Amino acid sequence: KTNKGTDSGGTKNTTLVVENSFDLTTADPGRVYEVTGGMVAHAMYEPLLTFAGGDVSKPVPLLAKSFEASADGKVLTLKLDETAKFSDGSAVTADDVVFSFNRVKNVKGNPSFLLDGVTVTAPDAQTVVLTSAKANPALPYLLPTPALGIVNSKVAKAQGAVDAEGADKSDKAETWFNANSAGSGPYTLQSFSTTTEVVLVANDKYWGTKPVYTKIVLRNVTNSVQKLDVVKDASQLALDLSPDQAKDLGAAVTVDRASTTTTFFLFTNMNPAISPVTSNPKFQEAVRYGLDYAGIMSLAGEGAVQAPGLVPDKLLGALAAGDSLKRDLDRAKAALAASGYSGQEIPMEYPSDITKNGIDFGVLAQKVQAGLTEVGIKVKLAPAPVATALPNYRDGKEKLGLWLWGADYPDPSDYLAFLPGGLVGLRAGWKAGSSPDLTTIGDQAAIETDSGKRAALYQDLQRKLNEVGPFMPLFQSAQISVMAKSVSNFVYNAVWTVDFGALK
Amino acid sequence: MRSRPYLRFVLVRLGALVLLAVGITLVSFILTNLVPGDPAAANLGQRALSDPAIVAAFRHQHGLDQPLPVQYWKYLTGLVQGDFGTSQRSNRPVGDELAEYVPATLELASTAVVLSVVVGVGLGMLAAMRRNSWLDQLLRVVSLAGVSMPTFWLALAAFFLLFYKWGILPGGGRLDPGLDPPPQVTGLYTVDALLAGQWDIFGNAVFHLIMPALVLAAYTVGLLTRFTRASMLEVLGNDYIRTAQAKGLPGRTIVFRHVLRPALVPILTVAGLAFGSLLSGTVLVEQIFSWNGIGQYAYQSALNLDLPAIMGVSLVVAVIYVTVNFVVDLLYGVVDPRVRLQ
Amino acid sequence: MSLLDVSDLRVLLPTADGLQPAVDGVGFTVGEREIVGVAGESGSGKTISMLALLGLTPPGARVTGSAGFGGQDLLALKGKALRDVRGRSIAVVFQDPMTSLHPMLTIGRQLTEHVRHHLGLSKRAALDRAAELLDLVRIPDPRGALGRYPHQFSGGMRQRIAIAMALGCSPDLLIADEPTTALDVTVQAGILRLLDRLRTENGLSIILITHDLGVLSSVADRLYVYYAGRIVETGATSGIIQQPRHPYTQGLLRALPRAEDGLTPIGGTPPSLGAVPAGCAFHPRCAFAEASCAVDRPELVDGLACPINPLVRS
Amino acid sequence: MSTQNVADALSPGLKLRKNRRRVWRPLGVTGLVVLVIWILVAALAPVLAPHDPLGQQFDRFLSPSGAHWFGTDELGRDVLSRVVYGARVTIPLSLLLVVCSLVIGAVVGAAAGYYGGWLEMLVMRTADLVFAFPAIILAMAVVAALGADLTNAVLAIVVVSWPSYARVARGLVLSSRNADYVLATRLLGASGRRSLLVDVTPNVAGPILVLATLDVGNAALLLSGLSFLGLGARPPAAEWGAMVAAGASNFDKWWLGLFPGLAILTLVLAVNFLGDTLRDMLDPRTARAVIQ
Amino acid sequence: MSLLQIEDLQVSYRRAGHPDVMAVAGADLSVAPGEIVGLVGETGCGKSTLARACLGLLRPSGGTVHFDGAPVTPLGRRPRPAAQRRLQMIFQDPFASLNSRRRVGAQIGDALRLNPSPTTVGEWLTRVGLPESAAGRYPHEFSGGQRQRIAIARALAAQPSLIVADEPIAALDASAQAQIANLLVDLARSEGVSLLFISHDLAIVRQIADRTAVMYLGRVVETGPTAELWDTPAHPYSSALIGAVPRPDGLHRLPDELPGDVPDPASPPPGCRFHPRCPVAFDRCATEDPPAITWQDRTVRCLLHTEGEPLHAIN
Ligand SMILES: Nc1ncnc2c1ncn2[C@@H]1O[C@H](COP(=O)(O)OP(=O)(O)OP(=O)(O)O)[C@@H](O)[C@H]1O
Ligand SMILES: Nc1ncnc2c1ncn2[C@@H]1O[C@H](COP(=O)(O)OP(=O)(O)OP(=O)(O)O)[C@@H](O)[C@H]1O
Ligand SMILES: [Mg+2]
Ligand SMILES: [Mg+2]
Repeated sequence: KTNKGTDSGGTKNTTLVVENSFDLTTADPGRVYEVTGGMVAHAMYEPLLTFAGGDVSKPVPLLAKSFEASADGKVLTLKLDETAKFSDGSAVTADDVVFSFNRVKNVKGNPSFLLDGVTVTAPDAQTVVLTSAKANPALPYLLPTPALGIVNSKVAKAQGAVDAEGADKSDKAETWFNANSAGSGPYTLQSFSTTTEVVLVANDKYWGTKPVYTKIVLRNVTNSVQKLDVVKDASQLALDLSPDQAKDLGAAVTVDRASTTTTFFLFTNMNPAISPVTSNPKFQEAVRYGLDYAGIMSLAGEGAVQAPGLVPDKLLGALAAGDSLKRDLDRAKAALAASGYSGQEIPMEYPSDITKNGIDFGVLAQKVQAGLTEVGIKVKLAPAPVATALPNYRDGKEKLGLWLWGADYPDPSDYLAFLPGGLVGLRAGWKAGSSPDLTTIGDQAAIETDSGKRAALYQDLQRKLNEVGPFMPLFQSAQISVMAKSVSNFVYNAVWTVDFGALK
Repeated sequence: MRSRPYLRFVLVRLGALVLLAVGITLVSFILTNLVPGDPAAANLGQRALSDPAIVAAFRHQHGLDQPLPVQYWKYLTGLVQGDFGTSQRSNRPVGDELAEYVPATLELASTAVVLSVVVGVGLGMLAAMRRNSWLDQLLRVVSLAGVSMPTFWLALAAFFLLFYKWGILPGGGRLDPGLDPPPQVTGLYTVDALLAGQWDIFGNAVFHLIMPALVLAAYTVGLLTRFTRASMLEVLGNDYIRTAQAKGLPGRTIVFRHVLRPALVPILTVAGLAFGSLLSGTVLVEQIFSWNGIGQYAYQSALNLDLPAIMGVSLVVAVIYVTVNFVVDLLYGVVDPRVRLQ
Repeated sequence: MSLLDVSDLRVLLPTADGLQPAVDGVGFTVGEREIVGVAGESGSGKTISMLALLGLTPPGARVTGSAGFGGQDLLALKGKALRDVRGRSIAVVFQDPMTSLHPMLTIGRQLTEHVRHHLGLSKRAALDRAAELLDLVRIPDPRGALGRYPHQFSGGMRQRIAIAMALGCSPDLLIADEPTTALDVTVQAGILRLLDRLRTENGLSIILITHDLGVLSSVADRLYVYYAGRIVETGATSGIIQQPRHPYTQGLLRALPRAEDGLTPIGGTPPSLGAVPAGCAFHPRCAFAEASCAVDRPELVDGLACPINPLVRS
Repeated sequence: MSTQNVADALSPGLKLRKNRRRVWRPLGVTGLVVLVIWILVAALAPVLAPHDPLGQQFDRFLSPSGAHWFGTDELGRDVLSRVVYGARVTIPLSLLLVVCSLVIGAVVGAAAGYYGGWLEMLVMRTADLVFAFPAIILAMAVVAALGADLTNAVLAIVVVSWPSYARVARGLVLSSRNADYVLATRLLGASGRRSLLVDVTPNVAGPILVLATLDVGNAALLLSGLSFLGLGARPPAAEWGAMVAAGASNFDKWWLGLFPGLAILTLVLAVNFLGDTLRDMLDPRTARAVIQ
Repeated sequence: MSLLQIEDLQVSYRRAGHPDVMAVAGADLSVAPGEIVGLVGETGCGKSTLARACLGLLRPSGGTVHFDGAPVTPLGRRPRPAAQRRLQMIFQDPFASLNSRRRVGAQIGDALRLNPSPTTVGEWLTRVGLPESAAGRYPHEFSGGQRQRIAIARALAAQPSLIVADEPIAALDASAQAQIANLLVDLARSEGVSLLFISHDLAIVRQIADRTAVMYLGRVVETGPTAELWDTPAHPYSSALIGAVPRPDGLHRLPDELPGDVPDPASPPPGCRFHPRCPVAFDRCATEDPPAITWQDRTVRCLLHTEGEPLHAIN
């Protein structure tokens, strides 16, 4: 019958049942991008560099035993660990790295942007050289991303994987990767379903420390049921409980709360053509100071932090908690009066079907709405499933938008997207050149290689954003992981959530 | 002389089925394409979405860059070869995904149907035999409560009480976690487990089926109870029942041989239709019981505007529905000689 | 010694206004090898009184009186004892041959099930017997007919099959409730001849219910004329037909199309259940009614329930 | 045809016999009373609700007490007030849905039955198609695409629910078109359309009414089901299905889901009690038993 | 000149997946002004089909129906032409021929509104023996006989010159049968309306009809003045029908049996349609379709009779 984790130490010849509301479309490391996919891929495909535990501020060696950036920040040289082996026993070589990275770029999947402007070469079997067009100080922080896990190129090629230009049409390996694995990680794929469960089994040829659990069953379960299951010991690890659900769980389970790199934010459209009202700076001020931050934080729950700026607290260049905005109703009301707002309803769009870290957008939106109502702003909620909401968002047509941004990789450079003309900036109707001042700082920050200076630049950037930008950062949600007492050594990592190989 | 009209009837119905299938694909195609919403947006990451090359690649890969009639024609020609297209969400063939989810739902829905027929017809007979008694009144209230019950609410209540509070039944899923499903033959875990001789798996699968099937059956039990009662009463009022009584046959014989059979005809109809409503009900029930069937699949696909998947699900559900009702029609022939011999 | 001796039969039926008498103290006898005719307008209680004998009244009905049959009182029988009489000693043929046979069971099944139940015959023996009976009622190809269904036969054939079914256990008494009303005259003639033959050849006693006095005139030995749940006149058939004494019987006969005179309907309509007039139930429609008719309820004396006894005939 | 609707099985040519209906029908009366209460609750919501249904003014997750009979929800709103206001969403929308499907279905079905030919063919094949089409999937797709909003949901459901009425209406028109009483009127010189209007309509009305009554319950269930899935009511409106969904994510806060669920149940049950009783009153079988 | 002239009328029913049924297969019949014609025959012989075809409720597949000199047009969606409204019908089932949801007065009123006349609903109700107050009531408040009176009132209110009555008394009680038959005939006579009275009750037809037509399997096999036909039936089928009528004379005479049933009209026997059941059939009957022989005011289709000879009784 079911083998459940026991407290007897040593190697547990056991199964670990993990429950997660799946955000999963593929197990192909060349395409994987979603949260659940990252968890799965990370267990099977080791990257060159990794993060130790939950600390994402410093990349550390994994398949690459050392790495070194050139002074201009454009070239990153890595030396591979010659003991590293794939699950079929063959050694991990630089060719495999070149193949893996080129494939990610050329299949034009969700993660291919990670390697935009980066070329990868292998001077010898143990050396990989990554060359960027511009100084790329963020590159080492990118490499631990699950999508950049290294694939056994011989096996992959045999299954139709292609790394050359045009791979988006010619690569035929995804189906194979959804049923098998060819990485060097502690687990291999036994079965895979994007909606039911994913089963991983320990890689018996693993070159590192053997994992404790021989089998990981990752099941797709809604958060409310996860709670019941973990309390009833029907599962040993639940990953999606909301802060409310995680209250009063009793002594049978351990609760781990960690702040994530996911930032929930509100924006007001800067484009007067889209919204004459919200593009008014006074109106933005009214919103910024009118939001009920305390009320919102009560929803975000224990473990979450109010976001002083867009860059999450775990990352370089994050603002200190003291920089957080406080509600100032008088100021908000005054600003609103000055803005000439005449009481019209403003639709606030948000993705209704997304629940992240147990935070339901619908509930959050209602809280935001209530806060703004107190100021005198009439907000009409306009929820839609992501599929429908995203096009409007992408096209910069939302007057008010409530969204989240999860760090693609743990480096503040990911947040340059919020600048005018940037990916997210445009969504808020913020055209390139609208704020030359900010753009200049952003450009500097992007290529600055000195950590100290980088941090200062990013902090400066965020303070200015908080004054003139259309974004109102709300909070970083808390990852709440609930596990049976039998499970130990759990550490939440913002990039891959949980490292199954490290669990005891 | 006996088989020809019947055969003709079967063939005509099969032809109608094919036409219906084409109609379903057309409707779902038009519908999913008419409404605003961009599948690329739903199925690409935020970063990728802003990269025109990736979006173009996505659109090209799923044929979304072609004119609609061409897309539809390609879909149809693929369908003829058993190809349901490729899911935009998972990039897997929709056919494969359906093959994965349909059996789960079939297992659940058939269990619920069998349950409803047994319980519903039984209760209905009881009510008819004891008509106007307090039992009849009680059954009437109970059956109306069954059809009035919000399925999702009942599911939550059952889950909360039977699993969480009392621990009588297992929670979600088709098997206890950690148990491997039986080797796939039919995709129905119970059947496959039996085929493989895995009794523990069979027991576990049945154990997991009980709660969702009961919840799902609540509506149809109510429906069938009401209909069986009405149908039985209708038959009981017939002259030929009085004839049977006048022949001195025992009550049991009369009920089972003389009353039940004609009463079955409308019951069959309702049972067939009930199967359709069950398929819809699964959307809500599967959600709560983590039952990975087409209900969940449909929900996910609809949210993600995964066109091939939506079309595939609609098609499968429609075909199941039509097939069930087709079988019901054939059963009429078995039950009623007047149908068979005409 | 008569086969069936019913006295003071009362049947109260449940209606919206409570229990109402549908049959109000009737008595009749049926002798061996006798065809007894029961006549009367629709709703006069003919069917109900026969159903009461076999306990087939609708649920909630109350039946009193006595019905001696083979040494036991039918009305006192219950459960298995009653079922053993039904179909075995007393068989019934109902009015509508289109609805009184089960549409989904083969003729063979319907002809044999009660025979096997009552007589314990084997399936084969019962089928043989069924074929014989079908032959007796002149169904062509009796063997083949056993495998067919009622809808494959015409109305007349179905009524013959129903009769064959009734004869299955060789009953002593056959109650035929309007067996020919739904049929054409040509077919009716055949059924009447069949009944007559069964009486003479098989020694069957028959109660023949009908409102067609012409039919009774041709086969019945004795008549009972019902009106509003009571018997108003009884006697030998020829006597009643040729010299009806009760005004109601006279009216019935005059309403029949006969060559001699035109149609002379009885005025008014028969009373409905629960609205039977006091005194003589027929007095509101009676041309000879006197004041006392509205008060005194006439008893059946010397085969006539009419104290006025109008011998005047028009 | 196989894809016959439940409704067809329900109502083959019903006739209302008025004269001797049973006066005391406890279930029907109960249903009517409860329904009237709900309608009153909806109408008088501002008077009855103790608090603002949208006001996030209390502590979150207060369990039921004297101050908050039904407790408070995840945003600190009074659940009782929300349940009361929820009647304003579900009842009118269910009625709207049924009325729309009824009008469309009855007109289309009657026209199909009356004109016959290709029109009938087209209508009935479309009805078959829609019947076979999984309603909730269609509704989900439409709502997903047009945005979560109950009016969109109503639209989507109307698209799939008119055929039951069309079938019944067509069946009744077809059967009454050749009924003796219609032929008699026609022989007197009435036009086909007039006889449809004068002779057929009153006979079709009864069964359609029963069907509609029973359907109000189904509509309420479907709408709240969609809201439960997050595809229905637009927040912050108080809608029962959405409220149950909130309860679903907070299992141990049983009051969140229990009361709105009971609200749906009682409303639908009341409607069904009423519809069932009406059906009995219209049903010839019962009618026969009552008359004889 | 006859008011209604049916010549070689053929009416078929289409049945999906089966051959057509020719329910009326070449029937001839005429009704003169003011005449009452009785049409008798066994169940399924096509009486109702013929009646409906006369009124245009069914479209004939062959032959003609003329009313008042003009062909009867099949009923479409438009109102019937005013001239044809003088041809009315009374149905067999008084429960089905009145709309249970409309007041009696409104239904009779239809006739007056569509065929204007100076009479009133009340007058018509009185004529058929019902109180004027009946107008405000619904059909279910009346007995079968009373309903049939209402139906008669409705038909007469349209001022017809011919009424086709399809078994108008078959569904009624014995006592009501005579009442309704009398009423219908009396009113027809007093209004000068012709009547085509369809019945399988020969005795009634004999009482009321001026002329009787006997129908067998889609054909009219014999017509003639009622008394003559009754006394000297010329067709063996007529003879069998008459012999089968039980006589209420108290003489214990069993009626004569005619073995067999009316054959399925979908596959009629060749030759004379009656020959398989005919007690006096001979070889030619199985192959030759007997022509209509007319002698004075009688017509018969039987090979036992030859053209030009007086018709004789068959017994
Ligand atoms: N099941 C029943 N429930 C209530 N009343 C009934 C029932 N069956 C018959 N009756 C009533 O009982 C009375 C006698 O009915 P019965 O059937 O005996 O009449 P009948 O003489 O056989 O008439 P018919 O010639 O129509 O068969 C009638 O008034 C009838 O309405
Ligand atoms: N709608 C129909 N479709 C197919 N066949 C029909 C239809 N109506 C009648 N028939 C057949 O046509 C033949 C004549 O029927 P019709 O109703 O005219 O007979 P009828 O003489 O009026 O009989 P009855 O005395 O029973 O009223 C019968 O064999 C019948 O089965
Ligand atoms: Mg009777
Ligand atoms: Mg007829």
